[in-house]
Amino acid sequence: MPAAQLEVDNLCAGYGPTRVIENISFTAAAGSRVAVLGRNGVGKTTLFAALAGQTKRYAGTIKLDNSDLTTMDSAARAWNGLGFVPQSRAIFPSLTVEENLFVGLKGRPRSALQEAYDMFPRLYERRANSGAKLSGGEQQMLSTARTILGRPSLLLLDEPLEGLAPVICEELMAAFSRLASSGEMTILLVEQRIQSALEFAERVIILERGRIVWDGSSEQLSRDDETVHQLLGVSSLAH
Amino acid sequence: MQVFFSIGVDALAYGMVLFIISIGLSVTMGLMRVVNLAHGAFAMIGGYIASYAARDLGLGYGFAIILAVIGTIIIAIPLERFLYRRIYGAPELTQVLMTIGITFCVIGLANYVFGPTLKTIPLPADLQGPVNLGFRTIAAHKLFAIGCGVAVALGLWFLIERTSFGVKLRASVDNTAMAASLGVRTRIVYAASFALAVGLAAFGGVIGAELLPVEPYYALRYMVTFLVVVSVGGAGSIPGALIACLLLGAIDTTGRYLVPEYGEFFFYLAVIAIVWVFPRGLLGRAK
Amino acid sequence: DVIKIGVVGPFSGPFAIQGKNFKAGIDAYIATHGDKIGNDTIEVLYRDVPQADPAQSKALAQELVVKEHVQYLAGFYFTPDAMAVTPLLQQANVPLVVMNAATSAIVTKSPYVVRTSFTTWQTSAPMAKIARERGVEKAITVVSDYGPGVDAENAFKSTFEKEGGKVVESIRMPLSTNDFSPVMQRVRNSGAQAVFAFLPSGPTTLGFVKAYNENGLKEAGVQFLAPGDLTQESDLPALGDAALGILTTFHYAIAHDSPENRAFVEAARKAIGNPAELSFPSVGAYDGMHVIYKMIEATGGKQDAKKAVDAVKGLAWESPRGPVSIDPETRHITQNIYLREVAKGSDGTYYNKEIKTFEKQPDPGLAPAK
Amino acid sequence: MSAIFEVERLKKSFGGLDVTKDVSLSMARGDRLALIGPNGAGKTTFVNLVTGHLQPSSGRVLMDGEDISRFNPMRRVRAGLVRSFQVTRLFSEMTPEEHVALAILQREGKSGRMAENFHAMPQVMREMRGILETLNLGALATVPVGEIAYGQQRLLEIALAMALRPKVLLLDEPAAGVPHSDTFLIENALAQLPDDLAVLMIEHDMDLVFRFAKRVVVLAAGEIIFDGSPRDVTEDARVREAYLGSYAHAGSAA
Amino acid sequence: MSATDISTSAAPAVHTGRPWQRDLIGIAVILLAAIGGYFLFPDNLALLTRIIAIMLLVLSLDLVTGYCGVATLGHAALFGAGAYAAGIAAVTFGITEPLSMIGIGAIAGAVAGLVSGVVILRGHGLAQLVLSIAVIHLFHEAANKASTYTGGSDGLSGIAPDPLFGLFEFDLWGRTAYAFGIVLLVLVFVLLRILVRSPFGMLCRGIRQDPIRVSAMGASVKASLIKMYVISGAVAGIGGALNAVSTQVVGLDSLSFTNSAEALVMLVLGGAGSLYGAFVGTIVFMWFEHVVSAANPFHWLTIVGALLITVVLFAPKGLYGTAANLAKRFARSRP
Ligand SMILES: Nc1ncnc2c1ncn2[C@@H]1O[C@H](COP(=O)(O)OP(=O)(O)OP(=O)(O)O)[C@@H](O)[C@H]1O
Ligand SMILES: Nc1ncnc2c1ncn2[C@@H]1O[C@H](COP(=O)(O)OP(=O)(O)OP(=O)(O)O)[C@@H](O)[C@H]1O
Ligand SMILES: CC(C)C[C@H](N)C(=O)O
Ligand SMILES: [Mg+2]
Ligand SMILES: [Mg+2]
Repeated sequence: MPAAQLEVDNLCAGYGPTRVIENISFTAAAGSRVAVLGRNGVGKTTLFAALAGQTKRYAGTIKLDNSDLTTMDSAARAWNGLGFVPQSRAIFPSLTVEENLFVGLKGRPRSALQEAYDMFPRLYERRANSGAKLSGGEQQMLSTARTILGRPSLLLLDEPLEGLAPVICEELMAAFSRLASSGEMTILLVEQRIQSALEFAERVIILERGRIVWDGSSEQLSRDDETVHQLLGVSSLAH
Repeated sequence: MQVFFSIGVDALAYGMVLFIISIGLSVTMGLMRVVNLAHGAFAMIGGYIASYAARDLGLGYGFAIILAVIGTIIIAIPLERFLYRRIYGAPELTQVLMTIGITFCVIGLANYVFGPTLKTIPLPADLQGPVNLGFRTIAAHKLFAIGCGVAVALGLWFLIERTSFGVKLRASVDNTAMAASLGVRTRIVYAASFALAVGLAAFGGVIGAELLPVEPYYALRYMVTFLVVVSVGGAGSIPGALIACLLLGAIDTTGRYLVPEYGEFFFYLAVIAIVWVFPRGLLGRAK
Repeated sequence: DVIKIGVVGPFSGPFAIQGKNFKAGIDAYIATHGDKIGNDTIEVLYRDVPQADPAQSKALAQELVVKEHVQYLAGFYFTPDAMAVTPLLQQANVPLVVMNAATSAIVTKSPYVVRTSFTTWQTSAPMAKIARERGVEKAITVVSDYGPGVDAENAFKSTFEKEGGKVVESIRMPLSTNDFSPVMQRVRNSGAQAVFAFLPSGPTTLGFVKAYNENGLKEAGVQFLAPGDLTQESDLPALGDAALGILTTFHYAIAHDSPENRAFVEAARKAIGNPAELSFPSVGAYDGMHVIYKMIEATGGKQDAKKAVDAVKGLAWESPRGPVSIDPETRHITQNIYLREVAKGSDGTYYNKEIKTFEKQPDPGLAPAK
Repeated sequence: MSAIFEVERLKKSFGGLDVTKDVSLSMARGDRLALIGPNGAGKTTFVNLVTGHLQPSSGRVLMDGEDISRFNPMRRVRAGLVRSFQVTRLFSEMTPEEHVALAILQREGKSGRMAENFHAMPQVMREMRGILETLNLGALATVPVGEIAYGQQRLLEIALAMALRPKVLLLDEPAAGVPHSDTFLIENALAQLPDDLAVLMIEHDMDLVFRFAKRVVVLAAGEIIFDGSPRDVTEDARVREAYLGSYAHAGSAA
Repeated sequence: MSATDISTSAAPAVHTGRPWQRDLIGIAVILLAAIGGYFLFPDNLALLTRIIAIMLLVLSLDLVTGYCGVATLGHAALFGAGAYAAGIAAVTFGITEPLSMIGIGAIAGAVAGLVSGVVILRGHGLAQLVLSIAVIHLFHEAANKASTYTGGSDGLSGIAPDPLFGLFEFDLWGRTAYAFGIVLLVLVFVLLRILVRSPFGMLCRGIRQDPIRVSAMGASVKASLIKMYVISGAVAGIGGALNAVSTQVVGLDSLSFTNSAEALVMLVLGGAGSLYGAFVGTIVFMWFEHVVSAANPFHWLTIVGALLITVVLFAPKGLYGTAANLAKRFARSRP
């Protein structure tokens, strides 16, 4: 499946009675790399979960290329090209690494597992381990690899670098960039390390209290110290 | 020596019957994480259907079994759709409340519809009567139950550990939301496993009816037995359930040979001892 | 006036069938004798205690007395439930007619208790004589390990040994036993010529009887003896051929041949709906109603427990089970105990065929209970 | 300077996998040590072994010269060895206020009291407020933890560790999930810890590591391959290859 | 740091004030309900007393299940131990003074709590449930075997408690027993209320949510749970003894699996983890059962089953739990 365009219109979502996401609208072009930033608790995770169909939606629509995801359940969204790497990693603890990956295959042949092992050789070494017994970083690798195996046309990455060694982070960011620029996937990324996020993304969306408060290119943001300070709480991006 | 073999034979037969009626519960409790106290109710429904088919309609034993399994699944479908689906992932105690409620209803209805008497499922001639083992005799239907138990154990183990359905089922149980986000149609997986569990319950209810006869209170009467063997084995583990059934069958049988008047003490002290050594059950799945 | 009778019994749960038989017996009596005594109308209130639960039994009895103003309490399938109520009777001025509970001691707990059923001692002891008559030297007893089971064991053992036999082994097994194969192996190894068994009526009897056959005891000629609880008529269809030839002693068989019984059975079958469900508690209830009717007649519908009970002391009548009377001393029923054999009728149904009668049996259990 | 915390020849393997191979390490009072290393190197396992959550195959752990290898986790905490968890472990239905108060009460041996209430204990209340304010959690003090964002839960983990007033504090990726903008809160908290407290921090955020640590230990494949100053670690070829990658060149070890 | 000091000084008043007010309201509600029960159902006092006794069992179960997260199907062991101890004290040892009987029941319950606690806490998850089942069966069987003292399956009869304070007789109408029960209940409630608010109560709640975290704070999970089990045993023992005093019989059912399971059902029905939930669950279940089983003694089980299902569907946190949630939500939505 080649990269798809994501169109979110007026999305409101939350947990049970508490609304977290308010009137979010944006479009991510096919093959684009978008960073979603914002301080702690502004609703980044909730936005992704809403796109993936895991939270309650109160209003709004979600479209991926021509398919309207709005009323689909999570599984249907996945089959329509949406891939989600959650912040919590959501490893299946009682499954082995290989079985975890197998679930992500979405019907592709078993041999495709090799793609994941190529990406993270560490996983190959630990392939018979149960998910519960992986180290934090290994879980993170597994979670990412598992979703990518399903060849999504839109990839939602919620802090995928957390807990990974610096070398791996670099490699992984490079891999994400390749996936997007080769036109295989559109990528939305939440990342705490603003520097890395800006290097990766061509466009940035900043959330505050569940709303989009800034939307623009990453160069624009790098030059806009005031916004950075105000919305992200970091004094300056320059060293 | 002969006593030893005698105990062994009885223990094996009893253990296998236990296995066959409880294994469906191991699937619901261990794999679907639903504490399904209504398991006995489904076994009982299977028994009633088989009894009706064999006794009142005069169908063969084999047909009766098939009808019982299919019929019970059909009855269970609306229950899954409207009741069980609401408690997947709910706290265990909530599940207990719901499934006890279902059990009460089923008991009440069975009492109303079929009356409080025992219902038998006539065995075919081949399974009736004793078979001579040389040093003693054993009921033919017990041998049949042993065979069925082995077949069920192997089949289930393969399904759960070796097929893609099994992987998806275990994934859905570990984290339903994430499994769905990876494209697993969790509802269908759940419904199918529920049907499997219910079908196994019905099958066990029919095969085990010689030992645990079908009557309205069946649904609660043997609940404790089912719960104990499944939990001692480690819910969700087929080999665990098998070992637990054989072990507990052996303990129970030995106790009744040697010290029948202290049978309960013997059995439950042994259960405590086993759990003391294996605090999560013999082969409990990691949570 | 309306005279209310409160009946407590297991109307739901595992013993629902026994409660249903209470109701059938009571309905049959009312159907054949009308619900009027003089100007008074009889009204029966039912309260459910599904399993032995004295606290609940007492709470319900209290409510029946205080709130519903019943003049008579009756029913009680389980001994502890009846025991729980006895302390109330004097103050409540209400007689208690026990329609089933079978432990001898209940009648000693209050002078207002009358029993129209049987005791386990009463129905078990004659079996020991039968065993001796049939030439059994060595017997083994196998009973469920609870009050009635222990009563049965003691009754059989003491009588059997008094008659010169020897009980080689006494096995008590937990009530919850499902697989009786090991027990049967022990019976076999004991070398006894007969096994005397007590299990409460219901599902487990099926497994027990099957295990007896499947472990080759029947072939080996070990006689199967039991009080009639084990072959209650409602369990017979399930037991089927496996039960043929089992000898039991009991106070009542549905098949008892007398005009009184035929009339009773007809009425009771109509009352219970499914004829296959009828069994012994119905006759205890039927006769219990008879006693209550007599009490009401004697008191003229006034609430007077002492007078009521005094009126039925020594009362004798022709029950469906045969001639019976209330022992003025113990207030327990004196009755015939019959030896029966499970047989198959010409229509393919199974029944308890009476083959011998022990006349006018009192309750031998009271002496040891005191 | 005498070592407050010593680990001698610790070994652990899972099945066939040697996760910890003969690790020895000691810390002095006031140490600020960063334990870094590739994913799966055995850092968390090390913490689990030391705190008694896992049983080592061999080796000893000493606190203040006392061998605590036979202690269960609880007694080790009482001996002053406290950890935080890599993935937060909190009581989801309880509030931050209750969390911190409970930790304080536990520290003071009052958690078994049955007839009091911490709201009525001014000492506890004051200390609790202070800790929560330090970590900017004051506004959330009475919200059930299950309803607050992950980043703030991470801060609460630190708060709990602070409330226990340990002698040795082991922090397993305290900043994971905390946005860069807020890592300063953690650093503030760490800065307020008593000077004689020894702190070991596992962290993959190198900026934080280099701001925090006076000493860096690198664990790779279950073995210590480097133990030295932050300045030297970027120069070490093995560490660069196994772990740091280009950070060694770009990063500023200031 | 001075800023924080100011904010704390005002805080305790706010926080201690409210819960105590709520508790006073709670006690008032119980007393009102008790008095209402007396006048509305003067002829059902025996049933109401039975409800109180079971309520104590359910409260006790709430302590270990609702507050500590220990799943048990064997809690009647504690209740039955209290009942039998009080009964045997009266019948065999002639201790017929009601308050002493209650005291003996409480002690026996605590001891039974200690024993079951030690056994049950060894297991985890389902294995724990199984241990609890084993415990209740062992207790049951022991009581069955010790028939010289317990009367076995025939029940322990002949318990004749003295009049309370030598004045009030335990009679047919059950007024004394009812009043006695209410006083005991309120007393226990007040003590438990203090307990669950205390640091120890908080610790137990912590254990339920994450025992590993608790031990990482240096607290002993096992010791705390066993402590709670002993307290819980005393409460259940009081319930059992009250039952023995008011019914004057003790049956094996008081030590049965069924009794344990029913207590659990009542607790979940009301909402575990709150003392009020235990009250509500017991009253609703027992009263409902009483009414429907009197209306139709033959098929009432179906209706009770339907009630349980309905509650799960529409009040998944139990009757009280769900109501409390709704109230909270309502309160929140109003600024
Ligand atoms: N299960 C839940 N129930 C109710 N509210 C929740 C729940 N989970 C999160 N929230 C609330 O929703 C808001 C947004 O949380 P979210 O996790 O989306 O933030 P985030 O931007 O991803 O933060 P972080 O950077 O910490 O990951 C927070 O205020 C949080 O308190
Ligand atoms: N119980 C276990 N059984 C088997 N293997 C285990 C177990 N626990 C950990 N491991 C393995 O041991 C290795 C070390 O794990 P550990 O969690 O200590 O790594 P870590 O250094 O903390 O890594 P990270 O930085 O990714 O958190 C990993 O490869 C992990 O898969
Ligand atoms: C044998 C049964 C009819 C006796 C009855 N269960 C009782 O307790 O007395
Ligand atoms: Mg987030
Ligand atoms: Mg780690």
